[in-house]
Amino acid sequence: MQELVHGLTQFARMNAGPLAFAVVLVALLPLMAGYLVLLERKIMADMQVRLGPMRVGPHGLLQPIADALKLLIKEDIIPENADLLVFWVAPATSVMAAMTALAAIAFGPGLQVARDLNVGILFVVGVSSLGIFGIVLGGWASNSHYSLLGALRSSAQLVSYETAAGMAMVSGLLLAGTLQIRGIVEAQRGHWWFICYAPVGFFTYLVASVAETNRAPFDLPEAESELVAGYMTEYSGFRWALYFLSEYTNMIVVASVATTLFLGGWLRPFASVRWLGFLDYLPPLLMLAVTAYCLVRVPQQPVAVQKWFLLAVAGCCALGAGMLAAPLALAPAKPYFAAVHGCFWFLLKVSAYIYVFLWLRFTLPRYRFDQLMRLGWQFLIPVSIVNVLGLGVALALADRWPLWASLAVTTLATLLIAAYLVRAGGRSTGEPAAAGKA
Amino acid sequence: MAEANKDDVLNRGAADAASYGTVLGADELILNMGPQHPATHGVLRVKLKLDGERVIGSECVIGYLHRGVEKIAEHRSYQQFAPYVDRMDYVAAVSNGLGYCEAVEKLLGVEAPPRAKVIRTILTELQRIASHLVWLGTHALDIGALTPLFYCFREREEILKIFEKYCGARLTTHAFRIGGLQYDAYDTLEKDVERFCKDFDGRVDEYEALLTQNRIWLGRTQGVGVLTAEDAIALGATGPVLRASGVKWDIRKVFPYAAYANYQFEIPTGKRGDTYDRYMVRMEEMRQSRLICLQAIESIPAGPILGKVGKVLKPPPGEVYHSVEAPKGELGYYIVSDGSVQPYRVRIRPPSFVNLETFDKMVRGHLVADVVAIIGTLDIVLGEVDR
Amino acid sequence: MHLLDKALFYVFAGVAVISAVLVVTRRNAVHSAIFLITALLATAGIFLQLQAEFLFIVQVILYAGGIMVLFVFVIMLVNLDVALRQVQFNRQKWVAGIVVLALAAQLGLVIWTAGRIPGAGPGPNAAASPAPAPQLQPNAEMVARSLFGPYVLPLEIASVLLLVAMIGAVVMAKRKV
Amino acid sequence: MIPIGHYLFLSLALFIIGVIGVLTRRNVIIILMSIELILNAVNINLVAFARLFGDVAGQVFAIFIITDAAAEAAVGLGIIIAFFRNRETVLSDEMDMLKW
Repeated sequence: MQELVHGLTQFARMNAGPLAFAVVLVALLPLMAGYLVLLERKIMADMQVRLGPMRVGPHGLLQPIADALKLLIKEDIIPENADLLVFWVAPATSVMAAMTALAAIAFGPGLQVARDLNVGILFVVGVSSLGIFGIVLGGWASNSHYSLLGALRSSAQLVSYETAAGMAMVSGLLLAGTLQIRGIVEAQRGHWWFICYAPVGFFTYLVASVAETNRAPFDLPEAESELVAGYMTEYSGFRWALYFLSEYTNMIVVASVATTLFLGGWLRPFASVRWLGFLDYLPPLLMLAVTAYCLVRVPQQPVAVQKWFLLAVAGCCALGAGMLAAPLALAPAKPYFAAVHGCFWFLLKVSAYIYVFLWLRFTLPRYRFDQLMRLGWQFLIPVSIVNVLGLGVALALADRWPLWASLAVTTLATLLIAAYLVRAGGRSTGEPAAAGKA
Repeated sequence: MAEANKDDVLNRGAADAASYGTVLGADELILNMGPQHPATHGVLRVKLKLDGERVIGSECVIGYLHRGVEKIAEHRSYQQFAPYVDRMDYVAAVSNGLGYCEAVEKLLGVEAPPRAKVIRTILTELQRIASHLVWLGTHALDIGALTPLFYCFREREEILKIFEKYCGARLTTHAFRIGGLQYDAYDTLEKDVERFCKDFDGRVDEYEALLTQNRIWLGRTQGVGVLTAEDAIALGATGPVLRASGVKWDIRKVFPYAAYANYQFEIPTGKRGDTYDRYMVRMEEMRQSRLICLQAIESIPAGPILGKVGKVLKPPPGEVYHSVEAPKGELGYYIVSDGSVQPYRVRIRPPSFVNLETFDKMVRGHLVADVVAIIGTLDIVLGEVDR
Repeated sequence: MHLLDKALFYVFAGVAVISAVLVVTRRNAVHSAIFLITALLATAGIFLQLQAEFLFIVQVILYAGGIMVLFVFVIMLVNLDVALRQVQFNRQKWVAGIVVLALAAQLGLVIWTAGRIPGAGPGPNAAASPAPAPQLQPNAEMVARSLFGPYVLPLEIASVLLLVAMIGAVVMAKRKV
Repeated sequence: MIPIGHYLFLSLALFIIGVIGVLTRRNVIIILMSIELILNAVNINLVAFARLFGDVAGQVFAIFIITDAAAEAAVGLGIIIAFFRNRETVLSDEMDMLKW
């Protein structure tokens, strides 16, 4: 027993950094998800000519906290004849899968909870694919038609688009030549980002990841106007909040995977170009600008509490600016440069990716289930497979031709095939009644 | 490639299973939509007979909002009943009021003065735009497009502001009186309407930019809920639902009322009678309504606003049917008078109710998701269906 | 670290065995499926502990994330409330149990004694663990090299098998054959 | 490293539980799941020996077994669906017709 305790302490001492990071991540994640929701609402409001939440805190900055409190103290309703065990386990499964996947993501060099496994990026995908059980089982356990239909739709959708996402990821992995997250990112240091080499792969991953996170226009499982709330219909209070949390965590996860694979991970733009080094000064300056903006807004706040809160926000930003500036200015902080700035760039890219998600949601109508399946199976999967084949050919040809030429040729070929598929799909959607009979 | 194949096997099976639905065709599933459902636009209850996700039969259960409007009429004087009709189609109260007032005027044998007629026309056409805006916003929302709703309500707000300035109420306006108008047009009415019309053309283009050419929107609406012209006529559909099937029938043209005879406007029609055509028809109708408004404000005749009607209305015994082209279709009032101050019987032909008859025809063979689109495209208001 | 390794193994093994027992004893097929998932994930943990990282992820993605989703799907499709109330075990259960226990005893004895027979392979009673095993790192590369090297023919046959299974499943599940 | 026997016994336990499931349960789906358990037990053996001998071949064979399990599950569940559609049962001892 003593030996075991000793072993555990040994383990803790050896992995203090990752463990601390894990604790921080788990503690911050609900907050991050909450503020992601606020951000979503704000962006949505901006696109829809309104203001969004403005009441709680300045510009509604405290809204997520109020929402979380509301959810926590809400009555927990369990439907009659629900399968209790499964009903309880399901949302937890969703969250656990999402969080475990997040643990394997590197937010910066070394900023990773899990050991950088030999199969790093696959681990993320594999574990996050387990989240599907939370959805299916939750829908089944609720003992409701809407929930079950939502759950079945959801699982079919996830499984279908996972294939496309997987194939899209393969295109990035082919270029990197490794599964290790660090290796993938570093492979993009000397080159352009992989998005330039495999634009089709990036695009297919973008579409598939939207579908995998059940976001609009693929949000059929929770299509409000049809299935009320899909698999979450019967959930309320904290358990519902868990589903919500897992959905937003999944968004962060897929955005992180895309960033790692296609957008250069934690590298700043043009990491190997020497004369663009001044870009390193951008992050602290940006943070300083936010600080200044907050300070300017302080006198305009009507209530003292809001003033203090805005000051606190300004302080946080200033602290961030300082942290970002320190490795540039102070010698003893130099070793942390990569981690701090890497984290900044990584989060920036993740935010940009998530912004595209939100943008799509507010612009596009929703697919119908059969259309969604057709898109997945008849367009996305063939295109992504052709893309992988093309990329393989391009890399094989790269010995003889310049890489850009072979890539251009194969990408063009892939796009041609994609265009053909779009036209063929258009013909088959032209007769929806016939398609419906399948 | 082995990996990919492996995935294919798994996924193929799952996808197939999903498309076969939940019950494997072993028996039919009855799904109850509503009366508390986000997409049934109020308290419509639809019992769907499903085979998997495919609808093989439907039954609309109505009456959850029944208030006995027609019966109430028998115990109110003619003027007293006027506000009640506002509460039928509550997103197009002005049109309801117009129909009722004109019906009673016909019964009395009086006519509203020209100025009243023109102002009535302006307000009714604004109301048509407002009603179509509500329809567009909610219809798009049902199909999953969030943003048009807010754009639509932005413009609707302008119209409601004009109503508010005119009569003080925004929704249930009770804007007209039997025999003409109670209030004259306020000073800047023309200017307000003109400003609205000037902006509005670009705004409709904005909605169309979001939806008309959108692949997903096309996929969700084209070929969904097809209603042939014969079916539409046989089932008594009117309004945009009928016109989208290719029948050029508009009360404003066929039996002109108010001041419509004076204005130039087109009646948009569709070809296939699907949800997309109904969408296009309504979009074009908004543009046409705007044109009518612009023509009308150019020359509002001067003169009195109330015709020769007494304080107490006692129409001679008899009966009258008068219908107007409400935003949803033909809104008819059949009023029987026994010579007393109260109508003997008022029968209302609500366009929503009649159009709802076509629902079952449209919905058969479609998926559950299309049910939502079809309810939306019918543009029903349950206050009017149930009365 | 050695001890932690051991603890991990026993935890995973315990979870796997308990879940496996629950798989075959639960009345409700959905519960069985959940426990099978748990058992599979515990096995995946053991793979990780055995330095088979690639296999670990294959187990998670394909077994737990793929095959089991299919299972859960089918269970939900054919889930009959009637099935819950029926007798869950067949008539031969006692005979079967005895036969299986005999089999277990036999196999267990073989494993137990294997170490004692000289040259018959490793066992729990083997005097010492064999020489420290060579590293299996980097695992994904090694697996890939042997999959596409010496085992490329079996790999292709496996793909054909999958193709056949795919066609078979589609034909089977079709509404009208 | 943990002695190989421990892995063997774990594998044996899972194998035996799987066999019991196959032989005694009536629900075909659970029988299929028990078969998955058996395959899984075999995988543990293969991987444990791969580690012991430092040879990756064991893992390669485990991958083939998982492939096989995928194929088996797809076809097996397809059969169950087809059967259920015709007979509305998933009990093995009611599957007593050679054709329908």
